[in-house]
Amino acid sequence: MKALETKSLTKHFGGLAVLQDISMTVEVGERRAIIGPNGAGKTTFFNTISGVIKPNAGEIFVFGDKVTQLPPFRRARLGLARTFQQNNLFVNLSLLDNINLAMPPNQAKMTPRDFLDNWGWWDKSTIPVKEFSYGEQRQVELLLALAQSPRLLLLDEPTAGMSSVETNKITTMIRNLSREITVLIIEHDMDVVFDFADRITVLNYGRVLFEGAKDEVRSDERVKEVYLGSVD
Amino acid sequence: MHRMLTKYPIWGGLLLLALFILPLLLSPYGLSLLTQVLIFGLFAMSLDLLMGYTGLVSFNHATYFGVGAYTVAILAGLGLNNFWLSLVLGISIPVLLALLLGLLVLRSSGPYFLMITLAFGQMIFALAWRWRTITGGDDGLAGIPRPDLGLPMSMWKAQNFYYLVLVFFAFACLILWKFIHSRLGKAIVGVRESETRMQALGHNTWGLKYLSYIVAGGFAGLAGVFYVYFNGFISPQELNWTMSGQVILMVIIGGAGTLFGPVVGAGMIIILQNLISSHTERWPISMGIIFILCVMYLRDGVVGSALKLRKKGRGNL
Amino acid sequence: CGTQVDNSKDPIKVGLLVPYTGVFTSNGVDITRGVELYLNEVGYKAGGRDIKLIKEDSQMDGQVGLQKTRRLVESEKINILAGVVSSTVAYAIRDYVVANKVPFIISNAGACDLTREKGSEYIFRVSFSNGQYEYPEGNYVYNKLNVRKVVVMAPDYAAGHEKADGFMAGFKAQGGQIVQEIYPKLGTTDYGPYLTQIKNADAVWVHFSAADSIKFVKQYAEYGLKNKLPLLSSGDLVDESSLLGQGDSAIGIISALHYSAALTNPENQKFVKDYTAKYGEGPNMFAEQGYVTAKVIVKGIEAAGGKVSDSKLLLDSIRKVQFDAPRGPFKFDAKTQNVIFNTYIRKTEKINGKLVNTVVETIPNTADDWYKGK
Amino acid sequence: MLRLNEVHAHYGESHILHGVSMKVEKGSVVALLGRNGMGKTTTIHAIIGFNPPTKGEILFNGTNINGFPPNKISRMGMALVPQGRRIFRSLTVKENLILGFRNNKIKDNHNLERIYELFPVLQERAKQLGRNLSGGEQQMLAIARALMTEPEMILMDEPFEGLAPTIIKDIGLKIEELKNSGLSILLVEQNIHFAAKIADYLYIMNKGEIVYGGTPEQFHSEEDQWKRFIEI
Amino acid sequence: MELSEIVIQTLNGISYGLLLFLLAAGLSLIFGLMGIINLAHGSYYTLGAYVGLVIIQMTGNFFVGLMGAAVVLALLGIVMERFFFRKLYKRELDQVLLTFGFAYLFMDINKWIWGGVPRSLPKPTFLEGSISILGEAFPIYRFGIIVIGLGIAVLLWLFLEKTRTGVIIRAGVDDKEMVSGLGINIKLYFSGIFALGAFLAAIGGVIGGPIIGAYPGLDFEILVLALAVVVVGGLGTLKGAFWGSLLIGFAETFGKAIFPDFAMFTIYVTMALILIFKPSGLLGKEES
Ligand SMILES: Nc1ncnc2c1ncn2[C@@H]1O[C@H](COP(=O)(O)OP(=O)(O)OP(=O)(O)O)[C@@H](O)[C@H]1O
Ligand SMILES: Nc1ncnc2c1ncn2[C@@H]1O[C@H](COP(=O)(O)OP(=O)(O)OP(=O)(O)O)[C@@H](O)[C@H]1O
Ligand SMILES: [Mg+2]
Ligand SMILES: [Mg+2]
Repeated sequence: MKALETKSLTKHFGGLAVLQDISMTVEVGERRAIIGPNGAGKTTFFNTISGVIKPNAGEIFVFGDKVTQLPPFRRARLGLARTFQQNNLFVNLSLLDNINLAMPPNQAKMTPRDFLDNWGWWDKSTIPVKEFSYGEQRQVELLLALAQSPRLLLLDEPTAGMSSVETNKITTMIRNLSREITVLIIEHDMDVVFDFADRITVLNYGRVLFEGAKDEVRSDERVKEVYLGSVD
Repeated sequence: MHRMLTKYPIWGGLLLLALFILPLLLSPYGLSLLTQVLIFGLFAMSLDLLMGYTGLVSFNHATYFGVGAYTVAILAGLGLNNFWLSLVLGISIPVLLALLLGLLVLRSSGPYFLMITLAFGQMIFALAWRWRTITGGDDGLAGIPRPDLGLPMSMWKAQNFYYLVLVFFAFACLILWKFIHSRLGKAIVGVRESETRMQALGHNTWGLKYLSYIVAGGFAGLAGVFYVYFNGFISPQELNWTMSGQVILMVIIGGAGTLFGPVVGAGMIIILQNLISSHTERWPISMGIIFILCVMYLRDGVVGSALKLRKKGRGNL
Repeated sequence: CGTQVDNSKDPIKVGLLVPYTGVFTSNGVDITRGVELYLNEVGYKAGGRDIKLIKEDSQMDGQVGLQKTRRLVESEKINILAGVVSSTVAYAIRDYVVANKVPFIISNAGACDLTREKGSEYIFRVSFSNGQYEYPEGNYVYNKLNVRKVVVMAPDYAAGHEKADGFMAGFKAQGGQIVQEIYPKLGTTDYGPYLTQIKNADAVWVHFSAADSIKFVKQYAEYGLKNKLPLLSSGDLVDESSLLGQGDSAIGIISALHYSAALTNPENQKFVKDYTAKYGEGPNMFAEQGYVTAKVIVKGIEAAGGKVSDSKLLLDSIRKVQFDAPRGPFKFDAKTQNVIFNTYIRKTEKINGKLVNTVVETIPNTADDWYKGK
Repeated sequence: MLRLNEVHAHYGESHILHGVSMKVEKGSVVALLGRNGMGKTTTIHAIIGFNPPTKGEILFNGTNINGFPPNKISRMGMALVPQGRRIFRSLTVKENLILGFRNNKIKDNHNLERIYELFPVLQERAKQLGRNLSGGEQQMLAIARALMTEPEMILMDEPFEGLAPTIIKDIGLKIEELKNSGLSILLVEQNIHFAAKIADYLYIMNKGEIVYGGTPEQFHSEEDQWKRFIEI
Repeated sequence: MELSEIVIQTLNGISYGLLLFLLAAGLSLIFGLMGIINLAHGSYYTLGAYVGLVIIQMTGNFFVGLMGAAVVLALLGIVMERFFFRKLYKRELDQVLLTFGFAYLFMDINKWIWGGVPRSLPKPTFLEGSISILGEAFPIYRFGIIVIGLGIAVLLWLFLEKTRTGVIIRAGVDDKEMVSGLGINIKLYFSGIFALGAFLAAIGGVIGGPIIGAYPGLDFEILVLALAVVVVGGLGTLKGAFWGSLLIGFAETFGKAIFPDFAMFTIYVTMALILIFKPSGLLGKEES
């Protein structure tokens, strides 16, 4: 089955075409990276999938269900979780309360405490999130999505702002997530991308410039030109 | 919301006990003030659910209070004095109204929400003012008898009525407390903090706001029921924005988002205003200065600040 | 309260409930001044006992008024309650006052029912019942001013409607015709859109008071109606305190009231002189009503020999009070306990650079009975 | 140019910086490294005056600026690229830029032109609201806004977060160019290798203290000394 | 309606709308632009009217009174910003309580000094009387209001759009600290705009004085009107306040003319309709 499928997804902001006719399929269990220059439409793509914005045209399927017209919370209930590129946390609440809000009431596989313990955050669980440093907040951003026990996870630059230790830790943990979970990741850190992804989609000016396995991407001239720069 | 509030019920219990004993010590006038404090405390608590927890400052909360009161008054005018009937209708008609208005006002937020609720509140105020045959117009409706519960004690006796109010007050406190600490209540706080994130986490945020709006309306209606029984009288003034403004002040002074804080706020405003205005014609100056001092020295309202102090005193986070 | 033992050394407590905040602040202040002026005259004594006046701000709000009344009755243990400007407040406290058997002297609130269906032996009114002086005015303008068609305007609240009803009843009873009734909301800032509509009438009759009266009279002149259609009104429109703000726009207005500061009877001359000496400005109807309120209370207590705890005696004594007031002869209608007064038709004129309401006609012995003919 | 002597800083009651001393020479790039939550941003905020030190000296061109309001410090020639971008969300791109411009006339486009040359996308988006920019575009705007003030020194708190590799390369070149024209830079960066490449001197911070300082050469040879603070 | 009446009612609508703009312009700066909920705005207006009246009575000159009142209120605005509001940015509930406290305070002070009797301000003599349009009278002073209202709208617009000030203030509302990090003394700007808001409130009070007057309770009446105009127009845009004023002015005027029985409802029905269909006001930007 396909975890995610989009058909001719199109989005304009005024005169600006941000997504143009994007058709993409992601298999269950796949690790997919989406890269592309700044302003290529990556975040917008996530926003349309998660329902934050409505596309002008095209269709979206999550695990076979058509979700194009569903409000965001319904999509979340289908198992879709996402992080935001700009932290979107309950900053006045404690870390534990943040996690409580993210864990689905009954189907949660573990308690919030176990979850935080697991990720090494239990000792900070009572501190209001606004008192965390920026990088720490970025990590909470990710924790929230993970706490949802998702089946389809959309990560928008999860390692941005994290120190190299945390970056390594995070990539390892995401890589080790059960293969039942499908992960889409937007990243500008090529080490992370090549370390983690099975397949890579490159967006440019709202279009799919390239899609393929990671080695093919590295050698693609167009991708080098618009995004990677000459490799040195 | 914070862990430190878990000790809160103990304090709440002590307070209730004090409220139970107080009437035995108070003068009749003192008792009537205390009865009012309970009624307005309930009213303010219901608003705190919206203001403090949901993050919606509503400028027509008096609508639900007043509609609850008018319901009882109109029933009494029709000769229907059954307490339970009045109680049920006095709560459910405000709830129905909130169901309807909620659909219209919850599209806005922040100051826009403030103003659209003001607009609807004033329309209903105007309606009560103009619809003389039903509402008595600006003269209001008078002569509403105290409820008859079929008990051997008369509610005309101030103490008995006080205890009746106290029972419902305590009951409402309990329900609101439970509600706020339920999953739903916590989710409502989440909506206040970040609506988009809550949606991404699978919560129906509109539904949560709607629910909160309706529950708040229902409890305001309950307060209105006792208000009209207490005063025996209701006029459109109680639907006016000035009334909504008053409860907003009660909530802020007591501390928004502390649930019982607004009761303290209600107590402060009612008692101070009565004390001061009996001693000087210049009571607005005194009240004004008290408000200003509160803002400058009590950041989080009376109760909010007290909780902060306690937290500081214990020296942990 | 009636059960108290009369200790004649204790002062008699009189509660005065009037607004000291809000739009009708000045009415509250004027009534208080009138009350205090008279109490000063008698040295705060009546029937051999001291009188203590306890003032409370009703804030023009029924709920607040009721709360204050509770305090006065339960905490201060007053013997007599006086004041109340707004009918809403009067209605709000009416049941409580009657249930607690407190004699209540209304100094202004005009709602008709207070001395009709909702009347009580505890309730007296020294001011007026809405329509009481407007009804004879209706007769007058038809018969003496030959007005046949009138546009009626009054603020959209109970008193506005009752007063307009009084006038219209009096006017129509003589054969007059009402071409249009307009009820703007209380506290309207802009009357322009209404004034632009007024047509096909011989005159305009209005009731507006306080700030509204100034706004209305000035705008009436601005829109060029002052020289086209005579303006008739209930006396509140050209209250002495409003005239200053209205300026020359008020000249020529015909109004009806139970009082005018320009009355020339000796009681009024003394009243105006004393009042002006004490407060630095002349009195108006509210000041006079306050003065009369105090005088009724003092005379009543005296007639009861200071025994205020004997409520039957006190009520009887008050009911029978009669004297010459600044407004002319004062007495209660024994049945309703509402006042009977002379209605004065006045015309606003500028005399020696000062605007006054000159009395042009006196209609004696007006009781609140016009509605019975309906 | 800039020297910190025994700087202590607090957030409310919590003591964050414990006597930080460091210096930045004129025309040099100094990198500040450290794991998340170690006090890098707090140091930056102490310097610019957002969170004035409770103790210690900050000498900027010889003046102790501890306690000066931020606007005064900025006028002395200091600019900030804050962590998390902090662009003005309800202002257009152009309005964001002209805020940094010192000469109060809007008409003078001289600086704007130079900025647009460096970041052409900002010119394309000139009329767009800040809140609608993509993450990378916001980051470019934050850098551009700081440059608009024509500073002598820039504090950059993770300025490359969310930028595509090509852009990072371009900005790296620009930094080199600015440095050569006499600009001094204090750079907070997570990517150690990248930092070592462009910096003249590196500091490592741990729990509110500077635990290591050295030139890139020393840095490479003394890995055993600092590694545990960054990579455990 | 006859043509002449339509013309006059239109003029009524425009003049009333611009009167509303005058009394809301200050609030559109303090609340709309700076985001401070100032419930004492009506008090500034009323105080302005009283101070203006005193100065006019002393000097006999309307315009001296106008400027005098405006300057006095601007000073008051500076003091209030400096000692109170500066600590309360972004703390909306505290602002509500504080400004409500001040509204009470000013209400009582006004009563103390000027008593409870309604006052009226004189007009400048050259604006007295009325002129005839298609046989109907229309007050000259209302033309004056139209001219002054438009004048102030244009001046404010130029000030906010053609100088950096508007941009700085909006940026300051987004992130005050960051603005100061760009070398701008944002405190000074905020004080300045606050003072200008109070200044404009006083202008409104004096210009509106000959029509509305000054009396106890006016403060809250004006407050509600001004809030309505500013919010319905859309926060943060002067244009919004301008069109909001005109729209409400027209709705009120034609409401009175066509449905005189529903005068109590018109303004609120208008507000509700606008906010139902445009939840962020006429020209307000929707938060994404
Ligand atoms: N609401 C909006 N109105 C107008 N333009 C918008 C809006 N939202 C996004 N854009 C524009 O659409 C383009 C795509 O934005 P998007 O955030 O999807 O980029 P991205 O690929 O995530 O970039 P980055 O890597 O920088 O985060 C950008 O150029 C942005 O300026
Ligand atoms: N507003 C605040 N209130 C209280 N504590 C804070 C606050 N901001 C930061 N802290 C604490 O101060 C410490 C240092 O934070 P700082 O932001 O300086 O870290 P940093 O080194 O910049 O980290 P990062 O790499 O995550 O940006 C952290 O432990 C953090 O929890
Ligand atoms: Mg993005
Ligand atoms: Mg940092």
